[in-house]
Amino acid sequence: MLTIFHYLILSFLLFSIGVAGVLLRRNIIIVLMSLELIFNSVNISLAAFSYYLQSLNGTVFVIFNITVAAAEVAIGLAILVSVYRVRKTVNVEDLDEMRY
Amino acid sequence: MEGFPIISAIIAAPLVAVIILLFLKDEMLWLVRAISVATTSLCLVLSLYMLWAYDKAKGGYQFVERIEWVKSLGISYYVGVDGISIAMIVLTSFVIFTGVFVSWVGVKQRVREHYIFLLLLVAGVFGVFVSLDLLFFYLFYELAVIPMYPLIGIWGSANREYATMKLTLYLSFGAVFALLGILSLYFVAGAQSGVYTFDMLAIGKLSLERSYQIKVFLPLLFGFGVLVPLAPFHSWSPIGHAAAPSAVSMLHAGVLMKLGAYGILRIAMGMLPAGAQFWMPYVAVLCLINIFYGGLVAMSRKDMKFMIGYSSSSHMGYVLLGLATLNYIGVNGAVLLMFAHGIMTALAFSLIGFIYDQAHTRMMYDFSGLAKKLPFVAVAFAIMGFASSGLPGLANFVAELMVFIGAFKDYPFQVVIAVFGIIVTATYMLRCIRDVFFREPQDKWDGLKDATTFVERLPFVILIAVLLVVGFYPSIIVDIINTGVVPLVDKINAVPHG
Amino acid sequence: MEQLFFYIFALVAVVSAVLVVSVRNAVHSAFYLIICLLQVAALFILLRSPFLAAVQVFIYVGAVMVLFLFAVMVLDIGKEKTKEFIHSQWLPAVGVIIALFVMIGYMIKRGKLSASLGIYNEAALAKNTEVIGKTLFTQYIFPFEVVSLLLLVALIGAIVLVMKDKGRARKNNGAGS
Amino acid sequence: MDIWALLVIPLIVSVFIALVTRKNEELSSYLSIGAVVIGFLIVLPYLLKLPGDPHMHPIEQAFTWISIKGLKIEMGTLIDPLSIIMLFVVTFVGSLIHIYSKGYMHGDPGYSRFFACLSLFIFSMLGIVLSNNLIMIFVFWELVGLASYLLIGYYFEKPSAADAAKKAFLVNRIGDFGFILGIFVIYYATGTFNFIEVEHHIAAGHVSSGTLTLAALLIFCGAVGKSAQFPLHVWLPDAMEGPTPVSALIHAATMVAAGVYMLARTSFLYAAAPDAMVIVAYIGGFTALMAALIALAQSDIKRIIAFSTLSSLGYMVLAIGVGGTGAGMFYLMTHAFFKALLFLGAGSVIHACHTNEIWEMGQLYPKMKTTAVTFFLGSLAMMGVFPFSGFWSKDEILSATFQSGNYFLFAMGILTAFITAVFISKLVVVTFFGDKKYHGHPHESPKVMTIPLIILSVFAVVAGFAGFPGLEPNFGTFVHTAGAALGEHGAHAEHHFNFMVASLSTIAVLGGILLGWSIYSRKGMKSDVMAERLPFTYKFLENRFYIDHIYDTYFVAWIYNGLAKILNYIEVNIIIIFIINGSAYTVRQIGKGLRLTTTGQLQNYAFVMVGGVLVLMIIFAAIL
Repeated sequence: MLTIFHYLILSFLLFSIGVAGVLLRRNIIIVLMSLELIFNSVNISLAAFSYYLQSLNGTVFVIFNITVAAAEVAIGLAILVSVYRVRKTVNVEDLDEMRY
Repeated sequence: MEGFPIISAIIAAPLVAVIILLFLKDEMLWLVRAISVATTSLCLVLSLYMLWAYDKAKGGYQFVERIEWVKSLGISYYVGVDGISIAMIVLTSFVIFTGVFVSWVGVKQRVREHYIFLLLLVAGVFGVFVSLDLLFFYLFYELAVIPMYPLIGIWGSANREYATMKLTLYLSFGAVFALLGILSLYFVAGAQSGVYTFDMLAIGKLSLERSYQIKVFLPLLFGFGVLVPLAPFHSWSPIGHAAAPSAVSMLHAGVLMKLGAYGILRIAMGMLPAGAQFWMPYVAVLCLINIFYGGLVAMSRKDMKFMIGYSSSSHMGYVLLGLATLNYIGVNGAVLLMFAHGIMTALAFSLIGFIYDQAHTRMMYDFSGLAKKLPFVAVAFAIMGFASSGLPGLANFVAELMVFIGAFKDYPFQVVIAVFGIIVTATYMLRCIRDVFFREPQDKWDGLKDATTFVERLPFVILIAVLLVVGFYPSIIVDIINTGVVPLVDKINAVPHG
Repeated sequence: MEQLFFYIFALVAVVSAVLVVSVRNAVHSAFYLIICLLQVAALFILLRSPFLAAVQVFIYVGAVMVLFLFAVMVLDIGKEKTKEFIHSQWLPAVGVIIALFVMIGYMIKRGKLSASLGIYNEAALAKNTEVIGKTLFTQYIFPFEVVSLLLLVALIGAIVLVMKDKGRARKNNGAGS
Repeated sequence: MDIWALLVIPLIVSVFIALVTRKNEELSSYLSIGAVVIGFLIVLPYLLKLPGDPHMHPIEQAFTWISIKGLKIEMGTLIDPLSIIMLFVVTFVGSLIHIYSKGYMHGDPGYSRFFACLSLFIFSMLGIVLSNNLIMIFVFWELVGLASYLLIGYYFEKPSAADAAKKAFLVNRIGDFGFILGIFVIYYATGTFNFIEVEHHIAAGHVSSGTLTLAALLIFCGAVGKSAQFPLHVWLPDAMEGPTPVSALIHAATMVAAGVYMLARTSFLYAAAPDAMVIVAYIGGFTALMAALIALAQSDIKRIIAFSTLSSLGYMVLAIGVGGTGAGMFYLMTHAFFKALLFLGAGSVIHACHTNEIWEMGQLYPKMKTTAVTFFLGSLAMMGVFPFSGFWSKDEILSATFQSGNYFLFAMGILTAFITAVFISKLVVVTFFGDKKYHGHPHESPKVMTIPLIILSVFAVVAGFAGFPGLEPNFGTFVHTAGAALGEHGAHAEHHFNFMVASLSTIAVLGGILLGWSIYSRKGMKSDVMAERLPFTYKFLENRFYIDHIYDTYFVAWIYNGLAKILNYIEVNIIIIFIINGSAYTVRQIGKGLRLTTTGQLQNYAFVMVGGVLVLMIIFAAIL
């Protein structure tokens, strides 16, 4: 029998992997992809809660999440492209203009 | 004039002038100055009228106006004057009136903006002296402090950025403590009486618990003390004086520093009699640092403005000593000294500014023999110097005498030091006169011009006249101060010692 | 049966997720991410939300990932060297990640469902799309509108950001000629 | 009312000259002279009535100056024999000196300013004399200081004059420091400032003797400053930087006498505080002797007279100290005549020779006979030769000292008389009779200068007879009755002509004259013989016991360059730089340190964020 814990554990695995990607990778595109992973892990747990609690809120939230994620990616990549035009790099560690 | 809101008119006149000036063009120099002169002379006339019309027999607060502002919080626009306030308002009127003329001569750039800030500042000062509502008191207090920042920062001389930053930070720092005390009073008094109000008189009528009074007196003393300036929080003041343009130095030393002493007198002492009883003896000790230390530091300064700056903090020590006596004579003397010192120091800064604007130096050793070139300025400066060193016939003497007589009973040791401080004052003042005005004239100062025109001479003449009139016939103002001091001192002494 | 599917999907998702963050080639990463996202869509079906699964596939796999691939192509990113591939803060980061992992696991283990159940049981969810649509356009109409506005803003924003500054370019040209 | 006019007219004239007639020098001088002469005319009737009514009741007029709860200060006048005599001295000598100044200052660029200051001075001096209370006397006391500051610093372009003016004012201030404290002590002991009321309180025994001694000594400080007693005598010789009439008016006849007058005015206090009196007497005696010794080694004509003035003032203070108030006042009056005469004579000489050095004069007698004769008469009076005025007044002081039983002080007095005779003879001999050493053509001064000299010389000769022992009422009785309320102060107060004392002093004086004459009348003397014979003593005396030097190097330097510099160092370096700017610096440094956390590395922030979440989770887990 599948319980909510199965989904939650999967979700937290994906979440951790996503966090690892965000914290460890230098390539900004990969970082963005890792963010998508995190989004998805959250979406899984939302959907799981929605199902197991027999409520629709989680599902609706997932829809909004996906929309926001799409917007985020659009803007994120746009910024990325314009940054790349100037700096010719996607290495996050090089993008430290806003330093002290 | 019955029913005419004189006090509001005094506060509003500069504000209205500010608004008019905002709409003028920079090129309309003549109009800008005319409006400023008209406004300030209106203030002067009104304040002198109050001095004359105040009913000394009746005493108390007169010309009272009250408009509810925020009823739910107990805030109201509540103004009125007693003897002490009138003395301070007359002082302010004289200083700003002459200050406008001094700026006329001294300020050549951004004249319009200069007058706008000056008048804004003065509106704040007037407001402080007449407010009977704690919140309005604080608002006006800040209004008086803030314009200092641009005034020194834009029109100041050497080191002005540093000076204005330091001054503003210091004063805001002090103001925060004062606000703390004021809010605490509001809440505690409200809790005790059940009516939350910022009305000073209403709070003053409550007899707050002694231990509370002692506690809350301290932030108020410190907050206003920074502005006095109470040593060792005085270092903003000399540099502020030194960097500020003449008219601002005049207002700063002549009036702003008095705001602090007035705050201590009106709020701290007036509303917390037991606190005053507890703390003022300590103030009597601290003020010695002001007097003695300030005096000796002034002695070692070669920059005239710094010298006067430290001397101001030294003189404010006498004011604090007078306040600390908590008796009629001493407190009367302190208030009179606030008045006299305000006029004297305004004269000092206007004179130094007059010389500096031409010579572009204020160092004593750069000058000599100016009395030949600038006889009028030399005479005025000498009168200022003698006033500062407490020569009879000038207002400061009377005030210092009263402070000493008042303080001698309880604080003989302090009086000995304080009288010695007068010698110190005389020393550096006379040395300055000797270095700058006496000895052989130098060729390099042949280009200096004496004050000859009406506009140049008017401020000096007025300030000297006030010093002399009060010096010869002090009753003209002492009588009215006395009506304000007596109830205050009575209230403090009515509290049982514990 | 359902369990078996769950484990397959989960395993593939986790493995591909690990690959997403670990391979050096960004194009590969993108493809692994697509695989991962497809597994998530499958999981949505297991959770009786075919609508979500469809949305997931359309938007994520169809739109978002295409954007990613475009970006990767446009930016012309090759394979990275090992030195450049891991961030310099990796040591503390790994520590934090492990701690986070342990902590979340502990929290999940401690947690239990205590909320009361809602009305959308298995039967109600049979008409999944319809139910969601009704909810979305009644109860959540305001957030829905806000989100649509957000999307619009994102659209315009993306265009503005990526668009070359024509005006300045022309001026520069003018100055040059 | 006339008394108020007496006080106010000089003030009005002074202000009027300063504001209106500044440009018209002639008018200014006439106004100023007129003011003081009118003053003299107002005083004269009082003076003439005085011998007929020596026990006159004091006339007091006062108005309230300050009145607040707990304090009332009056301004008022007190007319009694003491003040009448002093008024006479001030207005009479003042008038002559004003007239003399008109000639002496002729052609000076600051002519009007000079007369404005003179009138201001007369105003202040009359204020002191007329005061009926301590605050008022202090007020005018300070104004006298101001006027003397202005007059000493008259040639303000000269650095030495500017310094001397400052020094005079400040040294006086130090004395006033004690004076005002003494006033406070009296006020808190008696509750009033009024002389007569204070006297009543003290007579009634309301004040403890300790308080009285303290008050007496503190008030004496004021006199020490103004009357230039040791250790505050240093300003007086320097004050000779002023024009000569100023030296005559201020530093001989009036201002320095104000201290003595004030002591006489408060003599009831000293009578009640015998401990204080001893100190007063010793300071007076010591000053007299010290100044006489210093005068021996001076060569500037004005300085010699200045030190003789110091010596005379010492005498007067000594007189007060031994209880001889009348004697002191008597000496004050005669001294005013002969010292003004000497100064004006010296001025005449300086006017002629354009130098102050007596060794650059000599043989002036044939050139300026009037000056020489009057100067000679003044010198005899100064030395106290029978029957000149100085003899009578000095004798009264010496006999008072003798009667007080303090023979040490008496010996000091006799010794001083001897030394005075030596240096005055030296002065006269070298200036008028010695070898011709002057340059140019000295000539007699104009009439406007010599007539005052002649008038003064008459008084210098005859004024002493006011204290003639057989005379009734005698001068001493006038002054005594000044403190009528208290009655007689004690046994010291009564003076009788003491033949032994008179002969001793006469022997001393004649001996001094002989010695001085024999040394300095030798031909071919270029400079002081004493400098060759007794070089160390001479050096020591010439440098005035090194007292100025000690003050300059130790006290003044210590305060100016020591204490003030140290405090300034503390102010600048510790308070401003260390504490104030230091706290600002600390905040800024902390800010700088925290700024480093802004690495600009996106993932660092993410790392901190995750770490924060972790911490929150741990807290959450721990709480639940």
